[in-house]
Amino acid sequence: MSRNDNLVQAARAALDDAMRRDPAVHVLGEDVVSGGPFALTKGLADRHGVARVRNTPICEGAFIGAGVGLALAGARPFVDIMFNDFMTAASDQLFNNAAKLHFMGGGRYSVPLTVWTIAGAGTRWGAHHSQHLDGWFAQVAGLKVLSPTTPRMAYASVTAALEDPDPVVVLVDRALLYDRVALPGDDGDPWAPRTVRHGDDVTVVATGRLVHLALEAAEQARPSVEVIDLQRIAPLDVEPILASLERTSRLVLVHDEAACGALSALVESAVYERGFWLLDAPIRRLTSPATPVPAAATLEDAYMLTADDVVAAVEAVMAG
Amino acid sequence: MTASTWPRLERMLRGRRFDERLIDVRERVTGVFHVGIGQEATAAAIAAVREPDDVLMLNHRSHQHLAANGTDLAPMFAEILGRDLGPLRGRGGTLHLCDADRGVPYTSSMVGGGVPVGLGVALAKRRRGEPGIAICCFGDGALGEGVLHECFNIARLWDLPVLFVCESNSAPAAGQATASQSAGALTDLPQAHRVPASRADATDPSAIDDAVRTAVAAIRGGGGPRFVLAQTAPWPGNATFLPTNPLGRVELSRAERPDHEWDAHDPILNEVRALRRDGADPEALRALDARVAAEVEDALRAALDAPPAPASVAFENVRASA
Amino acid sequence: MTAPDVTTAGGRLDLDAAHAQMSRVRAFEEAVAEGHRDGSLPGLLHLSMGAEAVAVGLMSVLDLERDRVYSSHRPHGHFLAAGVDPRAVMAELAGRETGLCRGRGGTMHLMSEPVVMATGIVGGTLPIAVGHALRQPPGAVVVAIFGDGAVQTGIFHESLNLAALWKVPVLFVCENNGWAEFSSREEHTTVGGVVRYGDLYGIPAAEVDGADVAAVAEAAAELLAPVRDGAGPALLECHIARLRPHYEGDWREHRAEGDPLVAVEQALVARGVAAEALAERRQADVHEARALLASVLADEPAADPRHDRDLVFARSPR
Amino acid sequence: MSATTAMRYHAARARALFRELDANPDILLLGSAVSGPFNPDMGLDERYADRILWPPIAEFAAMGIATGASMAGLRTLVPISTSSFMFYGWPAIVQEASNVRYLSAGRASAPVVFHVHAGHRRGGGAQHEHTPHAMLQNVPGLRILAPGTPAEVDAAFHEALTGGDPTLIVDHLLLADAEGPVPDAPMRLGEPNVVRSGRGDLAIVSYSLMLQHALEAATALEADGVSATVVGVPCLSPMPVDATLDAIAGHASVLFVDESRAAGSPASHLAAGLLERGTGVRARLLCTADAHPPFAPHLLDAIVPTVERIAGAARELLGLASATTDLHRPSPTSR
Repeated sequence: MSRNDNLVQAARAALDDAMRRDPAVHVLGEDVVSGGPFALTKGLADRHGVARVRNTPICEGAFIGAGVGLALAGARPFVDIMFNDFMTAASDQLFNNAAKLHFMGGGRYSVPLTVWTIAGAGTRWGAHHSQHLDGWFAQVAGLKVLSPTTPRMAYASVTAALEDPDPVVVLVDRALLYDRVALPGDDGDPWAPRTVRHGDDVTVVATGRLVHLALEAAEQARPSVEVIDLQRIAPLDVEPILASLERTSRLVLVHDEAACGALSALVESAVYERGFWLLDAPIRRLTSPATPVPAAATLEDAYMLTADDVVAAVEAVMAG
Repeated sequence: MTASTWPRLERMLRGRRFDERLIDVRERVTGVFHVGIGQEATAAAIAAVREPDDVLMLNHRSHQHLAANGTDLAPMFAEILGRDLGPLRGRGGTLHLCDADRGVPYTSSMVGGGVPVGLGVALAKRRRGEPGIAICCFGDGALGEGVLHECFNIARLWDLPVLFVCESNSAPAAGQATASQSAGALTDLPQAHRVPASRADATDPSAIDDAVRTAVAAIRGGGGPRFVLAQTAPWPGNATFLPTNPLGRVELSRAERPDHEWDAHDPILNEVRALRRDGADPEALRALDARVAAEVEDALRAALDAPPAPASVAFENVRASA
Repeated sequence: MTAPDVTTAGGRLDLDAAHAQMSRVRAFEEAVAEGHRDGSLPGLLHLSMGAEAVAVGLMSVLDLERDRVYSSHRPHGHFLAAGVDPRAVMAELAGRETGLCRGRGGTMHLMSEPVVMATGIVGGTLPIAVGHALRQPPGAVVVAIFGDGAVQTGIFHESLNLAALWKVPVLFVCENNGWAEFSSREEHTTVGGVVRYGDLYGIPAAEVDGADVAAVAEAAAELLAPVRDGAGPALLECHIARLRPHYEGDWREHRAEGDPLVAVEQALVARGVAAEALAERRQADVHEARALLASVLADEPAADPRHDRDLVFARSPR
Repeated sequence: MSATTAMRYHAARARALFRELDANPDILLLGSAVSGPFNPDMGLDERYADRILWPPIAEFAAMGIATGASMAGLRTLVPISTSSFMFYGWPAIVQEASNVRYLSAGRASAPVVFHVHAGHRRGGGAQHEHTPHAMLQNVPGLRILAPGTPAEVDAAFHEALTGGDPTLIVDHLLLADAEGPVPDAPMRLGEPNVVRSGRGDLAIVSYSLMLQHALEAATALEADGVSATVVGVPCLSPMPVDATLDAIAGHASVLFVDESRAAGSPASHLAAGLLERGTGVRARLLCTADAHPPFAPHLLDAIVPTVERIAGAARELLGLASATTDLHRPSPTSR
């Protein structure tokens, strides 16, 4: 990847390098030969041949299933699901097969499948193209989920996913697709949560676009704010959060998903159970409202969390 | 829609002029949108046979259907522009346009997602002895989804009053129906489940009109489901991610003096040619076009002037009870 | 049954050896049914009695080193006919650590080579077989076995279309027993035959009496030749009888004719084999299968729950 | 309190379904596996054959059709014997049924009812013993009812078949023989249901089968001198978090028990609510371990909240027992 690649270009470079290194890497998806709607796979078919970069009809169940078969046959498939909303049509193959085969086979088989998808509101596309469903994937034992927030981490996440023996969903926030902003720890481990801003009063844990939003809020808020980029949605690792709470003892969780059944509820109950005595104030949780995503600009803007929301939460948690 | 000497042409022009003006203001559209340019004849054919008790399940390419059906154009523009005047007050946008008073309760933009729902409405009507059929519209891409086959099978098994309309703008490829469908022809798919299927050149308004009329008559006569393949030529403006209008506004004069190769496949120009052959006065045709264009202009003006809905609207209609 | 032996891709089918294999498969499932009734083999069990000729006939024409097979929720016959160790399969059904999948998978999730996996979801393995075939070395094929209930699912059509589009070496084999779970085929579709769907996608298809092991072997061999040469997928419909209810313990009584064991025994007797010898073999196999179950229950260690955690991922994240 | 009759769970379910079928001729069933494969047959097919259609195995189509029919005057009930079979029809329940009211500005609604048997039924294995309701709790517009007593299942069928929203009834095969009083007039499920009142030292909150396990554990805890309150939360969406927390206010310790995995489970949502109140109550979450349901029964017992494990967790919470090195105490991070 080159220094000023945006997130999609960096991910494409990682995929290209992996295909050059390992002939077992295959790409499947709708319109991947021409590059797809976000140009993620542009040029790969010309360089690596249409045998390894295959267009599919619109049948998500079938081509995620085909990815599982390729993985069982020793390939390393990279399947592009245009929007995580369309994962509903592939849920049987993803939840019932990809996630379970290692276990159901007594540990003797693995499914090195990578699924790339895009989540999140912000482009006025309405209820079927703007959801954030990472909370679902955290539900299913056997799935790993990475959510890179910078170009370099997108390169590292795609590379790590393609080398991993288990099914990995790389879920990228739509708002970051063409973003170039780097963050501290970009050369670190894509599997581990990272501290992107040190502070002493409040710990803010965020994912996706909200990491950048939290940093913006941290500049405006009076208290000294520490920001942690979760990076790995599943299986969840709360150790770094507990370590941070040793110092700040106040926690704000920021996540782009409806409140009930959300990933943030999991983080909160995990911290509560194992770090209750570290807390000086109740944890604050910022999530999207429990409604479908509206399309109109004014309504969608009201639906989405803003930096001001984070500032308000940080100052409220300081008040105890 | 006022009584018109040429209702079919007016239905098509409403859709065409709407989409052309929408592309003109494309930067004002706050999200993705699709247009139905080139597919207006199928919409007009369906609108002509639709009865008040029928349900119409559309998809993400719905403007030409709603316009042909007589839906008020101002709320349509407003919804696409995210304004309060829209049927969903901006919550749905172009992907979820609806008109409950004209048989479109809601619209799904999941490929094939609305088709089984249409079958369910048909099932309820038949069991409750109520009039009405379901008309399910989808693109040829949807035939890759297994749910379409599940629906062909069940519609035939339970003899449901359903018209499947496949609007295909794809060309056959390598001896297959399309690049992504290995069957010999798209009509083979419903026929494999014993659903009678016909194919019509939907660039010729009278051809697709006959095919739809024949199929709907058989369904209303209790003959069970039917499938009509409406084949059109791909319109160049859809090549880019958001539609543009590379061929410019279609003046009716291009019926005699085509500017582009695609003009031979334009259903509106073909209709004008047919009407001119039957002695239609060109002045009267221009007057009709001008009236429709004025209606579209007023509608666009009203939509652009409409305010965005208050944020509280985003929380309405989520549940029946709190 | 005229042709005593069948010249197949895998060489001449030895009818007597076929009977021996079919008898062992039937005996294994008789013992399993008894184990389920007396509570020693719990769980949701779907037996394949009535499909033995398809399993044995099919495996006799496959290259069990390079070809791969994907099974359904009636998997026992496929795994045993492919030579998977019966003790490991029985231990898996009994939830033992030495089971084929260490007690984690059970009857609906057996996994091995060459039969890669069974499934608990109707049609679940069809797209996986298509994907696997993309990576098969030249000349090797993947066989996807499914019941006629799967034919009405969307995933069946998505998979056939994909296989035909990509011209992958898959032989789709339908065990058509005329039932889907608890209702007959007519209640599920107006389309009786399955072969018709091969024509739909331009896939060569044939149907055969699934109770006749030689006919199954011959039909499979004929369809497999072009598949091995890269001509794309093929579809074989085997008409069979379902001799047991949908699952063991189902209260709906269920009887049907067309037992493949009876068919192959009649063919052998017609060629001079003593009927008593065949009956003795059947009896001996049932005895052996009961002994196998008893010894597994007595000697194999129960699966150890402590390993569950580290079986979720192949590489546990830090 | 209206007059009640003591009944078994499966009998209460049959009576409720037959009552609703008789009350409304427009109720149509797509399939008849309401009692599920292992439970005593309720005679549904014989009594109401003309009110049942049996679709082929095509869940996306069947669930979509039921959605459409419910928009046009029929009351459709789709019995799906095993909850994981819903994944094939996931778009129908998540993208279509739950969105119809919102995407029609209230002009249309789809009060379809999906009925599944979820949770650990033993011997089903990894693809037959799911708890998908935890995921669906995150779908706006969908009502989820998870009855745990005969009275609650009676009310669930009434509310689902007369309410205005698409509803998922999460049933459980192993609840069939649970006994309890069933009122003549169906109770309301939108509120927490206190099924046992204790002195105030411990409250156990749960739903579905785990509610029965909690009652058994409460009885066992009497021997330790503990008088536990047991509260059921039959409505998982919209979940009455505040009303439930009010119902257990004043209890020194609270144990939330849930058969789902902890990640995003109904129990973790309740625990989060309790935490946000910052009342300093000692609380604990007991969920199924972050692992697949193994086929072998004794393996399954190693990962699920059994009666013993619930009682053990309660003793631990009350300081009556040291923290057991119970390997399968679920923690959200798997090692």
